[in-house]
Amino acid sequence: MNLKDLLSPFFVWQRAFEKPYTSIRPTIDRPGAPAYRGFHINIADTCVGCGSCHEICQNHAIDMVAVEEYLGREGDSGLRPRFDYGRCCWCGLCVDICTAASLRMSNEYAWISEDPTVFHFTAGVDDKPWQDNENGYRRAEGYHLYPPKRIEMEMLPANESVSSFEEVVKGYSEEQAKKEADRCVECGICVATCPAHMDVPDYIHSIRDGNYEKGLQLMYRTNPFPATCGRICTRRCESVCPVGILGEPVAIRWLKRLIVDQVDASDYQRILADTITENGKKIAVIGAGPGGMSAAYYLRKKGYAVTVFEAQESAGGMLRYGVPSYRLPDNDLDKDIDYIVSLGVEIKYNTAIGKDIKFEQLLENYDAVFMSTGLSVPSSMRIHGEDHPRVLSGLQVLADVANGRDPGIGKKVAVIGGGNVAMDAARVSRRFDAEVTILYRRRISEMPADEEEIHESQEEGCRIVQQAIPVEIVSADSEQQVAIRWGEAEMVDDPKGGRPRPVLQEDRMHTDTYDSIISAIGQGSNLDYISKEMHEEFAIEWGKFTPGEYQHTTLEKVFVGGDFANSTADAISAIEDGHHAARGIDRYLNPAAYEEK
Amino acid sequence: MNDLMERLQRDFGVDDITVRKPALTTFRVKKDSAETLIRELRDREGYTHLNFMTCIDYIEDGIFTLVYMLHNYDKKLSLGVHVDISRENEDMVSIHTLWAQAWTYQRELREMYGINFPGSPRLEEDFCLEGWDDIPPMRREFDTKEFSEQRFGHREGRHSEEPRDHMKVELYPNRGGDEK
Amino acid sequence: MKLPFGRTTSSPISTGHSASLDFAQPEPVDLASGKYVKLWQGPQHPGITGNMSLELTLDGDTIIDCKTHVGYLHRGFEKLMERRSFIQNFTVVCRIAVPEPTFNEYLYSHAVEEISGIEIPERATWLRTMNLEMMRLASFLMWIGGQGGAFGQYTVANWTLAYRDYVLDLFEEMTGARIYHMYIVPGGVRAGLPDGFEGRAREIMDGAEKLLDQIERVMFNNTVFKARSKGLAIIPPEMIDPYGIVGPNARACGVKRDLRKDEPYLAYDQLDFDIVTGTDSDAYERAYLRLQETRQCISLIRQCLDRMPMDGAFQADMPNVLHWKVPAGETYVKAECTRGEYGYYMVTDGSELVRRVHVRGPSYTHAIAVMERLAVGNNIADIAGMMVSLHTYPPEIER
Amino acid sequence: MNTVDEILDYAIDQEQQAADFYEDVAQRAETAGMKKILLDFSKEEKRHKKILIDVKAGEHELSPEQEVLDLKISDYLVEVEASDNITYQDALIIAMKKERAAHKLYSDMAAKVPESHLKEVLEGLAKEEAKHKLFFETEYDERVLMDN
Repeated sequence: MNLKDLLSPFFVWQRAFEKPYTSIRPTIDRPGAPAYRGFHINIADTCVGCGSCHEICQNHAIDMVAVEEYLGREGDSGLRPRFDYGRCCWCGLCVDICTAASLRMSNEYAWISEDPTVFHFTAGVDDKPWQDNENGYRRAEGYHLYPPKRIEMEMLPANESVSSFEEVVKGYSEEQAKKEADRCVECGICVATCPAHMDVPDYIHSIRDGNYEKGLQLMYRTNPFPATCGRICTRRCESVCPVGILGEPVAIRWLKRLIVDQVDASDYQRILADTITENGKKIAVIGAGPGGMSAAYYLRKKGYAVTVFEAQESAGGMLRYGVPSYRLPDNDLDKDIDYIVSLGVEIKYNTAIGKDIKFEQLLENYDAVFMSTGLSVPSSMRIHGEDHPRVLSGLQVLADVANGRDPGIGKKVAVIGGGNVAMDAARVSRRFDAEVTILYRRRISEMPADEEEIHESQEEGCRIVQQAIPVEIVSADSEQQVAIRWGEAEMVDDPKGGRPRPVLQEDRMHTDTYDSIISAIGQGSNLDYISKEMHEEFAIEWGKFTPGEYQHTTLEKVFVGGDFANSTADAISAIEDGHHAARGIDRYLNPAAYEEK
Repeated sequence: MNDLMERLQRDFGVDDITVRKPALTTFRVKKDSAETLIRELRDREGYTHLNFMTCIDYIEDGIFTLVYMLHNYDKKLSLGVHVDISRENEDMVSIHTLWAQAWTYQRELREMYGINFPGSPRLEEDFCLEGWDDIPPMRREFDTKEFSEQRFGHREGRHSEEPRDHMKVELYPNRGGDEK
Repeated sequence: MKLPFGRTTSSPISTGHSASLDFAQPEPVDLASGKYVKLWQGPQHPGITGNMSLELTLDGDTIIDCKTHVGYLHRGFEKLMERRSFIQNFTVVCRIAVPEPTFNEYLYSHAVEEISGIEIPERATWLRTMNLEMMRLASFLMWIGGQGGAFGQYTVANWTLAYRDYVLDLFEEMTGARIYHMYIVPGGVRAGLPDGFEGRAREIMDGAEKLLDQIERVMFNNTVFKARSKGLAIIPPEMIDPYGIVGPNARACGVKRDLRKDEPYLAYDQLDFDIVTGTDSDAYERAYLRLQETRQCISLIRQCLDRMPMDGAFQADMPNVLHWKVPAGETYVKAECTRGEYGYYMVTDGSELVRRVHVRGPSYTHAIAVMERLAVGNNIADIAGMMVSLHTYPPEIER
Repeated sequence: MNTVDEILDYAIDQEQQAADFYEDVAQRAETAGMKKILLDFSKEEKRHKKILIDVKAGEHELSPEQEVLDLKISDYLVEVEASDNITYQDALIIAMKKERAAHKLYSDMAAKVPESHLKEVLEGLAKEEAKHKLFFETEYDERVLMDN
């Protein structure tokens, strides 16, 4: 024992004069650190109810519960997370995975109650004192639990694509597709938005598993045009994909395409194994577009003898005559159509109803009729000089090209319009080596055309003049040319809502000369094949049908679908219309089977 | 390392030699040579440290793979010795004479997997599970979720919807893929 | 009756396996003879962080038999991990060693990363390193308090436990939580440093340094402490490998092993420090060595603050964790925790779930085989101090 | 037409004539859908008429100051005939043109009279017609110029 060791401990007294560690205030007043993982906050308006928080919670502390006010919002499941604080461990994985960044935590950590059942609440919906707390844990910038960026798609370079009709989008490799498929959070919100309600998360899952046969089966449950839709679908699904809220949406369309590309057409029969038991009933389908063929497929599967009447010499409708082959090659469209035909669907080509066969005859000879003749009549601009021979319609140009005819557009072309037909007409014109100017009344951001199409048309050298209103077509010096007088527009907000309206500025007018002007401002339906008397029977408004449940018209035997019977006017909606009409026709002709349901 | 592995292959018939990383090689040895091999590694090859001893249940193959992790402090190398035994009541040779902590591992493995190590001290004593009357819980067939659901009640008022199913029921009940 | 190790100084240092050691269990005594008393120490007592019992048999005041009983904290983590996804598990593992959750987070993440071939960014390695050293500091502070308390020096216990809370404040700021930080995640870490963190961390390091000086004067230069700890529960070098003794318990008898130096991980090869060793691994030597290592922590944290990049990615590119399949593989990863080699053995089978995780904690042997052996021959009054001097955490035994 | 009442009577009559016109075309229209649209137009005109009757009775005030957006869509379109197989597009063009003409008529008249209540009424009527024109132009913008 030495003296130092005896005395040294008395040093402890020095501490008596130091500031104590403890704080006087009740500890409950001590706020958590700014990034503390305290009680949950959900911005319920931002949340889309994807349920990823529920999925990742290892404690099963989160339920997804219905909150009425959010049901029916586009891209929103109408569910919101409800937290059971009897199970939560405040790990914050729910915050990390939140696709909408709506979920975070406050730095509050004291919630006192004598009743142990109260610690259960729907964040952002039930009123809690910490809902407006600005502090607390949130996912750090640059920290991700799934890849926010999509796998880039390889495209034909613009300088190559512009000189051929080769498909521009090259498609994913299997490896790329697996990586892209990995990004899906499997919430299934896209399923509700997809007009056909395709089993998107399931077929994406099949890609991760490398099981393309399963994927093909899943797709045919709701869509007999997967090769087509895998290329040109308007992909509403991607616009609601929660992964796209903070990053880029999963490339659902390209993944769909991969599945089809991986399966050989000769294997379809074996994989899909559609067995048909004839039921002896006959259905007429008018129009072999996506709507008609979809109805034919699902009707055939139910055992109906289906005859499709098509005015053109090939099936596909707008998919064949309106979509250029660099977006949808013929053999891919044929892959879809051939399979439907292989099931015994009969197509009568070059047979126009109203001309070759009367509509009434169909009503007499068939048990039900499905009409899907779309919008085939180009809208006229109704401006002076429009009947000039150098003014062409976009649809006609596309049909000419599809039929292998020279559209005769010349070398300097103006395209009027901002829809997909306009973009296609423009890009086709580029492939005929024309210099292309697109005149559009509104801004590029308001173009109804697919964003990628707009981008690619620009890549390929089409010049877009936005806010340009055509007012008159005038003759040019040469008969081979035509001039257009157009004025600049200012965008004015519509006080009643709706998209901003362009207003002509008469002091800023221009006149340009072109070899041809391609008008592509919209399409209308052609219902001439329906007799005037029959018109009375249908509720047709603005040239469109408003079908009832199961696509039924006011006429007993008649069902409709496709562009002239819906507001979306795209292939996938037509496909769903056809599918739904098939259900409706089966219910109509075979009601006994549905009685118990 | 290669020399050693060649020798072990020759003398003990080890197989499935896998270099997991520069500092870790694993291999498989027959049960009967395991104790001798491990002793030799300890006494002759400098693998004096038993990092741990554990078991992997390959229920699909009907085997338990026992893993002895040995370390050589001088060479900074580890060896994972795998020994497969049958899941059904097969005994394993005890190594309690090689390391002081080995009997504890063996006692735990008996409790958690039901593996018997004849001769290992205090093998029958409970380790973690006093009064356990179910099957050894680390076996794959023991379902912890089922167990806890039987023992513990559920909170009232818990119910969760799947976004996709909920939307179908609420928004498009008659559409989508038909039931298979 | 054989008393294996008495209060003697140890023989010259030699590592490697000694065949001369006898692992035989003590013979049972005849309790009915009335000569002996059976006494339960624990499961609640100051010697241990967590719950554990020693079943002691006494002959007078002298312990003649000791059996360790664990299981009070068994929650079956290894089993639970087999039914949780790779991301979910990282929130579970921290609970395996309450005072040092971070080592579990790091090793679990590292094992997953190693099998998946994920390389974490440099900034994440530094943030992890600092996090681990902060953890070591907090854990040692708690331990010092325990060691003081076990010998009646509750003043020191109060100082260190309170000061530990300042370190926990830093954790709270950096990670969002005080104890279960869940900061080190497969792929990196969850965030960079918050604004102003560096300044506050340095302040707390300065205070800790001062505190350790005070503790040295009050606790270590203390007749009572010395009298009770010197010569207590000596671990001779020949016991090291046969008993699997690691960390400060081994270093205190001159075994120069420290994974941070021997098999450097994270940023340790870029940090300046030396392995601290002692000569006689008795309770005092071990305690003093830990005090030195606590000081070393402060230096390492400062070095991390000096050298770590303050910008850049702190997470590797990750797959979607909701359906993350880790390729089939097997690995054993380890790190030097306050108590020595802490390890995660992981086997994966290519599915979305881990096939097997075995957590190797140093307490597994320190608290059972070593404890049972060293306790024998000691006075009942010293058992708490002896337990603390081995620095064991029961939950890592039971997992 | 020199007094306010005379002007209003004239305007009311004009609205009635427009309503009659649409009804007449509707009778002749070949398709049921077209009939319905034209009858809707007719109803719209009758609504306009009702507003003017209310103005005359002092129950409603015209507001000559209000700003009405002029989309100028109808200004550059060709004149179309109200034939039996009239299309939706053409029906809208006729409607827009009619409202445009009315607007022009009242504006011109207002320009010719000095500051007075009468002038205010004429200006108010012009604004009212501009609103009607906007209604049809907006319809045209939405339904016909979908892709443009």
